[in-house]
Amino acid sequence: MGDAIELLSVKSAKKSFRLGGIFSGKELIAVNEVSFSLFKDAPDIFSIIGESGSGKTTLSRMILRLLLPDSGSIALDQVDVHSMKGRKQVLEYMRNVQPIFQNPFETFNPLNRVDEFLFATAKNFFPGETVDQARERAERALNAVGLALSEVGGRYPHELSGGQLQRASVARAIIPNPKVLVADEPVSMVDASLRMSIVNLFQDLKNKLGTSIVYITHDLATAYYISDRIAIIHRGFFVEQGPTSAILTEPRHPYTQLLVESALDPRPGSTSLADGAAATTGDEEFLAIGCKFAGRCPKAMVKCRLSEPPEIVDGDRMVRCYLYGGNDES
Amino acid sequence: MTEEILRSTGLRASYITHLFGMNREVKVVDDVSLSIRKNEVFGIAGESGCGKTTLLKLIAGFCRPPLKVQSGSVEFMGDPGKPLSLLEATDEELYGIRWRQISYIMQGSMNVLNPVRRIYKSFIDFAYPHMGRMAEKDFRDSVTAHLDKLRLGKEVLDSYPHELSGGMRQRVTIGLATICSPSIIIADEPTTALDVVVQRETLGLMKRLQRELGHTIILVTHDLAVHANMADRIAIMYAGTIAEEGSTKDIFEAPAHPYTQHLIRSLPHIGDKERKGYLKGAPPNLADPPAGCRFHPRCPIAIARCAQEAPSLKACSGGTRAACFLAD
Amino acid sequence: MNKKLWLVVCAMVAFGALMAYAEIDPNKEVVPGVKRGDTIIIEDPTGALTNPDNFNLWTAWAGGNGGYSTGLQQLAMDTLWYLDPDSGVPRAGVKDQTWHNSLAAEKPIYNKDYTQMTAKLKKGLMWSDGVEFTSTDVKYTVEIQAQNPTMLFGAAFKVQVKSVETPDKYTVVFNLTKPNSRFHRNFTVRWNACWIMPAHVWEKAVKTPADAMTYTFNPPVSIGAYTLKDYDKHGNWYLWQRREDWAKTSIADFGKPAPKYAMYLLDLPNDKKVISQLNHDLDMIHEVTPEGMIQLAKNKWETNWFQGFPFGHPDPTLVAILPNNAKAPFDNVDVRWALTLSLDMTKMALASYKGAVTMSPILFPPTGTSRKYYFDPMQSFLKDFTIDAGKAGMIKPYDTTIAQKIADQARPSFGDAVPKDPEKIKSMIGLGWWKYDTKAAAALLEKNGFTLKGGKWYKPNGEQFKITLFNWGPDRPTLQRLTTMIAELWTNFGIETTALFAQDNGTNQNLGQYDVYMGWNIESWGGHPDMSYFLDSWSSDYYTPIGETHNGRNQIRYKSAELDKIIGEMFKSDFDSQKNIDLGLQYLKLTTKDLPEIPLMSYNVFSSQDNTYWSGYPNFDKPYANTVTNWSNSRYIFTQLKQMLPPK
Amino acid sequence: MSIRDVFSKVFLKYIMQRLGQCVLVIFIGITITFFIPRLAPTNPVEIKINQMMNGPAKIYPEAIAAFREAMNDLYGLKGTIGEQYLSFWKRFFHGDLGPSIFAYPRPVSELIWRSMPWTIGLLLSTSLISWLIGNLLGGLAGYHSDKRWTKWVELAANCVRPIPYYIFAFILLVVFCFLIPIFPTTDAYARGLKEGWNLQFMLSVLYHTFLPALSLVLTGVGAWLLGMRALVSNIISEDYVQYAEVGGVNKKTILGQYIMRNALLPQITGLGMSLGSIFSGALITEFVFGIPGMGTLSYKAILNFDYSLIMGVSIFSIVGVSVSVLVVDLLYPIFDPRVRLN
Amino acid sequence: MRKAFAGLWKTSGYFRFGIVSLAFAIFMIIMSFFSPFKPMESFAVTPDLPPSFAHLFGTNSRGQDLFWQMTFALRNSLMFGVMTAVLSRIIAIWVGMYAGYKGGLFDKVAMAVNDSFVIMPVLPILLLLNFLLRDKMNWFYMALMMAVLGWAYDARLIRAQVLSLKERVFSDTAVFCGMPTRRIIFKEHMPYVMPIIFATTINNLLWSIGMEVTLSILGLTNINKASIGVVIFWANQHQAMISGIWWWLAAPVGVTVFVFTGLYLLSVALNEYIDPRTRLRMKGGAV
Repeated sequence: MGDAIELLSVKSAKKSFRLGGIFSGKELIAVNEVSFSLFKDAPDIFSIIGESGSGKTTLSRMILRLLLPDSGSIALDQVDVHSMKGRKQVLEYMRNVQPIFQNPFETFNPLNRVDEFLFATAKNFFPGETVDQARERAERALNAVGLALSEVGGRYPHELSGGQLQRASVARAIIPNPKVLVADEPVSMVDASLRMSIVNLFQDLKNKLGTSIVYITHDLATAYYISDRIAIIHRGFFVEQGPTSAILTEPRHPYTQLLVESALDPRPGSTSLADGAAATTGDEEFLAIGCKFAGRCPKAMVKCRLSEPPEIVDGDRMVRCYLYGGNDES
Repeated sequence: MTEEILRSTGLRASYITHLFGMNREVKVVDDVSLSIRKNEVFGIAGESGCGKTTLLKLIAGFCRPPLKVQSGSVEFMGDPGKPLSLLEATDEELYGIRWRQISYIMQGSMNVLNPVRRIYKSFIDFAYPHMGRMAEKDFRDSVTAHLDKLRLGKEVLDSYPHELSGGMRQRVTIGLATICSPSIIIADEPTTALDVVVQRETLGLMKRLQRELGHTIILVTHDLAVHANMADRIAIMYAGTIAEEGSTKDIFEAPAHPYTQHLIRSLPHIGDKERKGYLKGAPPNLADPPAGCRFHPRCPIAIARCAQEAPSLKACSGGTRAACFLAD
Repeated sequence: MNKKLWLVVCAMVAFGALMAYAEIDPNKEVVPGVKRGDTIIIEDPTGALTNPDNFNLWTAWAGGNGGYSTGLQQLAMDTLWYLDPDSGVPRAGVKDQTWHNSLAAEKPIYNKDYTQMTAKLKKGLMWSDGVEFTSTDVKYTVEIQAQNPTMLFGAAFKVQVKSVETPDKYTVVFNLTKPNSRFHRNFTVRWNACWIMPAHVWEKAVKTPADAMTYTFNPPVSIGAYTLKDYDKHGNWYLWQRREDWAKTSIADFGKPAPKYAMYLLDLPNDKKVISQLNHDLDMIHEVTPEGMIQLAKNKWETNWFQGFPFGHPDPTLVAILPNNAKAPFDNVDVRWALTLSLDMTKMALASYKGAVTMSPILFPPTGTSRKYYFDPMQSFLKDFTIDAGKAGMIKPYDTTIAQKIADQARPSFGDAVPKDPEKIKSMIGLGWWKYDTKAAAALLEKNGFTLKGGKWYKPNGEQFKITLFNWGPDRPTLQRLTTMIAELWTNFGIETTALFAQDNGTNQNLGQYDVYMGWNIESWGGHPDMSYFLDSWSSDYYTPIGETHNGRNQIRYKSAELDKIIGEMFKSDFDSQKNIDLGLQYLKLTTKDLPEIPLMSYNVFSSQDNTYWSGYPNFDKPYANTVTNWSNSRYIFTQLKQMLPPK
Repeated sequence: MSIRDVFSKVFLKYIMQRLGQCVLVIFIGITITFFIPRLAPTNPVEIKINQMMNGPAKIYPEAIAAFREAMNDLYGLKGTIGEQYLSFWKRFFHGDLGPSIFAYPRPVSELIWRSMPWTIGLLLSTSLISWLIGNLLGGLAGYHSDKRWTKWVELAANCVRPIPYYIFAFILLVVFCFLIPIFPTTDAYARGLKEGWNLQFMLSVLYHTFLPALSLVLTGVGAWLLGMRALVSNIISEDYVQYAEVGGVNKKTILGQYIMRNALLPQITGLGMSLGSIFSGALITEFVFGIPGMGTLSYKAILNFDYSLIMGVSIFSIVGVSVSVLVVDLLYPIFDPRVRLN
Repeated sequence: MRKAFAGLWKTSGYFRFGIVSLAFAIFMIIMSFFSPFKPMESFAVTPDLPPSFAHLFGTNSRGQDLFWQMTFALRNSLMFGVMTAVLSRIIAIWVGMYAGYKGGLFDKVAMAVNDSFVIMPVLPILLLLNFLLRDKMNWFYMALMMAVLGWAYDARLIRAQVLSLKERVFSDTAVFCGMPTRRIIFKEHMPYVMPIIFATTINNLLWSIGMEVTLSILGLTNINKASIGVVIFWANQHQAMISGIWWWLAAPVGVTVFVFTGLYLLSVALNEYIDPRTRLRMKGGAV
């Protein structure tokens, strides 16, 4: 895989915010030296798993160029997003990278008809084309997600169900034939009965259209269900990364273990609700020195609290934990 | 069969709005009869907009325009032999049972606490009047002790809601709802906005408190995984009606209603990569629900009768009661 | 609403009602310790003062700020002579009642070539601090001002006076720089003059001449019959108290001033002064709108100058239209006449004063003694006066029927107050004015190459003839109405006229960059036919071309060799001589032909008096003084008043 | 919130930032008001000279040049406009606003200090009263929106809201000073009373300023009431209010602590703005009722084209608004605990 | 549109009142074109007549029929108000929306200028400008001046709204639709800003007419041109109040109050209607 050509590469991306406001302000690093790549001609569903406040949304916004990284780089086809200037280059980027947002009811302007967004996308990315051609593109995209223009056309967002909207949102995103879709919690606001239709759709897109998908979620079950590779993000760090099934069935990092343990199994009585480790208590963890998880980690050592553990790479898996190595002197 | 504590019979309610001469009626609860027993966790599952929250409010005796009850009743059997009809009770009667008998955990822990009021003040507002003639100092001590059970330090009392994390806030609202040891706690999506770790922790605390204090929990969530691990009995709601009802075990093992069947089958879990099917279509618009069985337009096994007649709950072989003509 | 709130509101209303109920009670206090029955309350139109603590009315800026007519110049200041604008207080053995030797013992004495003036002073007059008034005071007053040209009379004294000598305590000799038969004007009050300073007070405070500019003269040491008792820090009112030794002031010539206290109120908008007088809280109103006058005149206790229509006291001031004589086309006498003939006096009279006007066809105020000296003698000239109106032929523009027309039209508003006797109407409204003859006016314009297209006049050069008409601003409502009417009349005639109202359009006027403005620059002594009071300023010596700031004289930029000759002779003739009057008539004839300004009417002041607490005010039948309260001459009124309701 | 928190570096930085912004805005505002009158073709000395030539005291032509010179010198009108601007700031930093032109030689600051108490007294009290009444009524009306009386209150407020305040001033003046003359028409207090903090004087001021205050309160109440009502009707559907209602929390507590307390937050910012703007006075009310406040002063300043005084009045107004907005911003965290963190 | 009107008419008393007063205002404006008199022509009718059928609002002391004069006055004042409101809306919308959306340096500079305008003492500056420019002053300049002084606070409100809209997900969607900024601002965001624009327009209209009246009462406007303020000015000049000619003040005050209140209530009713939340609810978007 290492020889493959990188399509989208995130290299040591870092973004920090100022926490708090007037009276107490601390700098916190929302995304810290995160790296991963998607490759050309190897469509892939890459899951990023994290709880709220783990930095996953910041990361997705950086990939989408809605935020620029403080340091490190995000590059599409070797072109850094920082160097993109002007409408033309930005359009070119968006032609390749498109988003799916969390809440389908908020994805579309509630006051405008849903199909307007589809037509606008078709018109803006294929400027020379006629209105009929734009309609055709919209229709094709809708068909690809299992909808038809006759279902969606002329209707306002509230007239459609969450599942329909989320599929329309995917349809809009695939109109310019993007190589990468960035989906941030795409099913968390969708009803249970419709959730699987979206998840299945992603798989179909990967398989049929060859689109790579960055799937960001906190739901381990669906991540396991569809993704090929997975990264666990905790307080800005990728703490574990590798093939999905390996990582979720044999988690190495204590945090991943906690997550897997906490995920409720939908088979009656199969999850122990007995008190586990304490949940996080807000943003303090961000400010910890050393391993951010050390405060809650049942296996924490002294050095965990002193310095950040390094990335330990083992085959196709990476884990950021002293339990699996790391220089004792550092 | 354990003693019944709350019962709704044939409850029908709608939101009625008038806007610039246009009247709209949204039939959000349609003929719901439930019977809730002492000391159980009763789960109500359903998708967004299916009337769960409205049903809960009615059960709590909280009915405000534009919500209007058309028929049916809700009776609270707190005082044996003297059921109180919550929808007809006077303000004083309701005030008498609020928090002492029935408390409520609202959806969205982010916003249910007054942002400009310290946590302790909220305890004073909600619970202190129900504590008899307790001195305020003693009350504070008891709140501190209670919060300790929820693993919240006493500094929380002097904090403002926004200073707490989502999990802490949810635990505060749980503490608020349980401090008076009420007979019934109505919990509306108590863990929906929480992360997995916090969710499990919160549910664990609720379960433990319920065991210790012995109250009834009516738990509403769309997440069947939560029901699977929390509830003793479950009612599945679809578009304002109860589709199926039964013990958790029965529901998960032998769902009778096609909707329930679908829900259970489509649940993914770690270690399972089998491709799941999904239901076509979308839940109906309650302002204009389909005639007959409200599920029939999406039902894979619908027959002609489903479009004309609404089925009522009937006992099925799996041990559940389902509203389906074809269930056995 | 909350019961308590209601109670509070009711209590406040009741409290208010109690405090303000308008009742006649001589014992109520105007200010603590001063009873209403002892006090005369007078309006001063100055407006609230911004510098109420400054009593130095010799500095120029005191003119607008420190206040001068707050009672200060009326009751506390004095100078050598007074000349009443009306007929003066009757005194036994005095023939010329309008003239009063005030601080002086006799009239000014000039040497033969008018290069020296001697003033003899009265003996035994006292300043309010007990020091005697002497020639030193007069000498100091002249010399300190001559050293400060920006003091009010500084420049005048610097230019006109070579030296002042005081041969003895009661004689002052002024050596003049050049012959000047009117030097005494500086010390002769019409409405004010150079007030005499108490040298002993000033010398102490003023160390260098420049100190005189900033010295506030507070508290003012008085040479009049009253001293300052109290005043408002916001400059809204001043309270004066009669001196115990009032007999040692010049006013004693007329008797004892009746009011023990006099209060001047400075900041009364029109509505409020009427309401105040209706509530008997204001005895003398300086000036009110015609409408306010009508309201007040409905009450028996109220008096005014005419004791009825047309109410107002005609000031010796001529309201006129002042064209810019140096700017085309107003430099053309035919245009000025055309502008005159396109004015309808009836409408102007109704619009401005509801008909209560005293009009004048000639450039002199139709008031005081002027009818005798000038208006009657001019009648035959005016009736025969013709102008060459081109196509319309030779026309006689004088119209003697206008007064009757105005009276007829004023009757609906004033009812029977308007007299029916034609002679009386003429004496009130005026003998005549110029015809409303738009045909002749049009002919005059056409004669000069103007053309009428689509109802609008165009100048010979093809531009549209438009006029911007300035007025003196909103504090003189009648003038403002008049201006609006004139603009309307000219616009109807085809000359598009915009009336502009400004407190002051200083720069435009000063630089001569204006068309026409409404106001006055002709004021007479009123009680004396001498014209020097205004005429010297018309000398072409003061002519300034457009674009240069004029020097406060000859604002209309008029140049006439003939007039210069008249002015020159006037300053070489005696004040009281027949020759002076003849020169006046010559001036009137010249300016009728040349019409450098369009005369309109006297500035009528609707002053109104309440007879409840005091009575005996001057009026048309007893014209012993001007009723206008801010003139210094109004001090005479105090001696003629009768207390009606003495407090217990 | 401990003292250390208050003086944390971030807070100081925030204050500095906010102060800097405030100073910048004041600087721009003052600069604009400095240049507007000076770009005009008119100049106060000529107006003054003209006034005196037309006025009762005629000056002699010989004196005019000297006069002009002397006055230009006194009023600081010498030099180019740039030099004047620089010397303005120089004087400004010495706390000197220069002498007034029309009230020469009285300093501008003295004139302002004398007018200020009136304006502040009248407007501060009416602003606060109308804010209190308006918010109270608005809160009640929003909370009891189904009751009949709230509809009337709302209708009244809606009708009063667009009416300019001076219309009320006129109507009140006619009714209570002329038709039923129970209130005085002139002066801000009874003549002869000395200004001071004694009961008699205060009562007199209260009595004399009752009508103007009433006219201002009437219009003020309407605006606050409607604002508050709208805020309350939004807040009433907030989760925490609904939760308190479900929880059977005392109605008074809900109204006071849950609804009003939260709805008041934006109104506090509004109050800051309106308190700031009182420095420019209520011109027509002052004009109609004869109150010697800032409105009257600025009107006079303009009629007399008194550069220095115009500047003085404007500076007070500009600084007043900016500072009160700044103060409200800095105090806001006290009212809204959320701001302390975010 | 018609349905909306009927619905509003049926349910909203404010709307009915507003429409009635708007109709009245329009009637007056139309009547001004049929006036038998010039707006400020003096002594065209008998002075000082109380209201009657011949003279609906009576006649004043200057011999003008107040009804006909008010038709011109209302027309001029409203024209002026609309002109000011439109001009200041152009500035406010442009600055508010671009500053809010673009952010960055443009936002910083725009807001510094904006803050400066917010804190400027409007009345003194207006008085001053009127005083200075009086012979060059006309309605358009005056409207422009008021617009320049009256946009700032509204721009701030609009900016705040745009800032919150920018945070909404559909704005990001619009960006990824490849929409140009202009289209996002005017197509996607405008409907949400409309209620603010609408409410501030009416407020600005009322404010500017009120300012004109203030200036007129002080005699600082062109008092030869009929406007509401000028009618009041002349009534004061003639002491109508104490002369018992109450109708001279009652006409402008009554018309002002009626039309102002009507327009305001109309805006309240319409604003509720054009509020996106209402629109959504009417379409059945949310319960």
